[in-house]
Amino acid sequence: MKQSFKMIFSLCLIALISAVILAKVYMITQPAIIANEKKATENAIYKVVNTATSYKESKSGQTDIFKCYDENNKFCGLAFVAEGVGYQDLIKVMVGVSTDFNKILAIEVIENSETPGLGNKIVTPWFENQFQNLSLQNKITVVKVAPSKDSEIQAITGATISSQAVVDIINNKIEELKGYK
Amino acid sequence: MNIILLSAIVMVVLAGILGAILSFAYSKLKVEEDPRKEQLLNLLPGVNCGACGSASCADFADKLIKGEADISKCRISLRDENKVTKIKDLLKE
Amino acid sequence: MVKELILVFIATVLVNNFVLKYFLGICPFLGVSDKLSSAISMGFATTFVMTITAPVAWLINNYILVKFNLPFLQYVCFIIVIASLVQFVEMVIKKFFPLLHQSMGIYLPLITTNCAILFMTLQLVLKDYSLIKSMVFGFGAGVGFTLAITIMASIREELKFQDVPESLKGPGITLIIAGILALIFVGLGGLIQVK
Amino acid sequence: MQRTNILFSDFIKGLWQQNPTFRLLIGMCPTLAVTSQVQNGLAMGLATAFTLLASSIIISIFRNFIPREVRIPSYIVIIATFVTIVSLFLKANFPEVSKDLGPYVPLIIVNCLILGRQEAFASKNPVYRAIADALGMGIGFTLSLMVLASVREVLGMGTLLGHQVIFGNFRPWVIMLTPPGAFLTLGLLLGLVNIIDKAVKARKEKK
Repeated sequence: MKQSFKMIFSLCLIALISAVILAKVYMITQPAIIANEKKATENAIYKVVNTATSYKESKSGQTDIFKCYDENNKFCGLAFVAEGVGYQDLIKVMVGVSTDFNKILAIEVIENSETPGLGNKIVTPWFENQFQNLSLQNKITVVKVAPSKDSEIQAITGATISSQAVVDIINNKIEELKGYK
Repeated sequence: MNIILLSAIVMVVLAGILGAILSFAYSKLKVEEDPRKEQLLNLLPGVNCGACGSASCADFADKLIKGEADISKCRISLRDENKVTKIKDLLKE
Repeated sequence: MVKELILVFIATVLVNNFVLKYFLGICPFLGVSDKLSSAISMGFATTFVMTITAPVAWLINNYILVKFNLPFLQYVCFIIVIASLVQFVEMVIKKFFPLLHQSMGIYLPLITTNCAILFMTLQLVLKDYSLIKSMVFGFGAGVGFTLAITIMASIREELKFQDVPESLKGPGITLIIAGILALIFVGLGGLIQVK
Repeated sequence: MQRTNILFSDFIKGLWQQNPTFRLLIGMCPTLAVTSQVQNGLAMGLATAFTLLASSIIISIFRNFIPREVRIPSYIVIIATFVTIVSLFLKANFPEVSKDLGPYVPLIIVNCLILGRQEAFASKNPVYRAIADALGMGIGFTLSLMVLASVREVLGMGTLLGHQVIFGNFRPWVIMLTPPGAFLTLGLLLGLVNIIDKAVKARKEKK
């Protein structure tokens, strides 16, 4: 009987000590972790709505929408995160749109694990700048050649699935937020 | 409730239940085995990493006793020369 | 719903293969894959174990960690339960099913130090799958592991009769073959796009 | 004097004769997974070394108090605690590195290298020997990760620790950043290590 008591006691003692230490470390590091995440989203917001200096968070359905205000506190644009599955795994895109929701200001791919050297070229400025001032009257489409209409973008050679994925993700999110005003 | 207290309670309860299950198992489910295997198991690292080709150290010990495997295949215990010699003498008996 | 499960299963076995894409279970992959028979039985045992560990991990996460909001205990909780359960289940099988223990039970202790199983439990929490989807994900991960290890074992059995350069014998040539296999599996990428 | 050269031999063993990656071939999962960049390889190496050192100290101090039957679950809980601390520390202070290493940080818990060391060495030797051994293995592991990572980063991206190393029209070998590249590079490196080892042995016999 003594042997089994010793087993239970030692396991519980180790578990107790580890739980207390972990809780302490968690409380110490938690503020820094939250600050990091906030700063990351903030950088992305100010990049896609470049005139913005401050923002207010609001919700539409499931998604957070950041209302951006420029230096003389005028409402200058909206930013939100659109996410979906790309060629390999999840892709997250921060999208900045004009106040009346009919023009994209800019986009930034904030998270992706596409194939290195091919798919992850969606992060290059050349691809992301194509979305600037793209009209949202009709759906954005991907073309292999130089874009003709003002709602077309050119796919990255050799990574059409990833390029198409980014466009689909943005289209679906715009569709979803149509009602938001 | 304060987070430290909560996490302490959760972990102790979990460890308690698991400890009880293990101690019950050790007392009730004892299976008699070749005594040499017991000594071998104390000498082998018991890490069950599978790098020796057999799935666990117990399985590797059985193979050692039957002579199907050689101690050099266990890469972790290679580090310890006197342990390897001890295992070899044990197997020679 | 069933369509989604099949997609997750095929994606985990072929597209996101645990060994050839996520580098998991490499120690057993190098160690055990020189004999086809032991590779197959290890594959089945791992699949069996992964299929039962997945729901256990899902239950721990939803009914302990999420309910009491203790995310930092995730690693410790998962690993203490997996390690203790493994020891207990192995003893039960050794006592009551000696025959089953001979073929499959010996692989049970492998779970505690197997990267693939811990990775699988953490992934199903990260992707926040439902209970059924977690089991299919665990089962698919095990089948993917078995697939990779059996292909490698059959190649290595052929290898005994080829003349491999002296310095590459053993693990060296196995890794190179695994590299070529991984190249083939990269070709399967993009087959299915599933979260 | 006699004690210091035992310590020294414990330490040196980990660096070459019993280098975990190239000689003992344990702890391969993180070795292949995070070595596409030297920075990540270094971070993973140091995280593993810290966990190995910290848990070796604790386990060798309490080696007589932990009953034999529950030693594996107890060791694993101690290791998991240190890994969680490392993971929280990385998330707080180095967010990008923590995102790059991603799911492979918790895998340090089940790294055969650490549990193998605890069971084979730390749980049977006094603290100072456990420290020397843990330092040797930890640094040996970090060095081998960095060797593999530098080969893959230089060929895969033409940079080393982020700075451009190869100039001129060098087309990077993208395969080096993908899983096949990791397997092939490590396989060939193992061959190279064996060749060097044979050469060293041959020269020693000649003496």
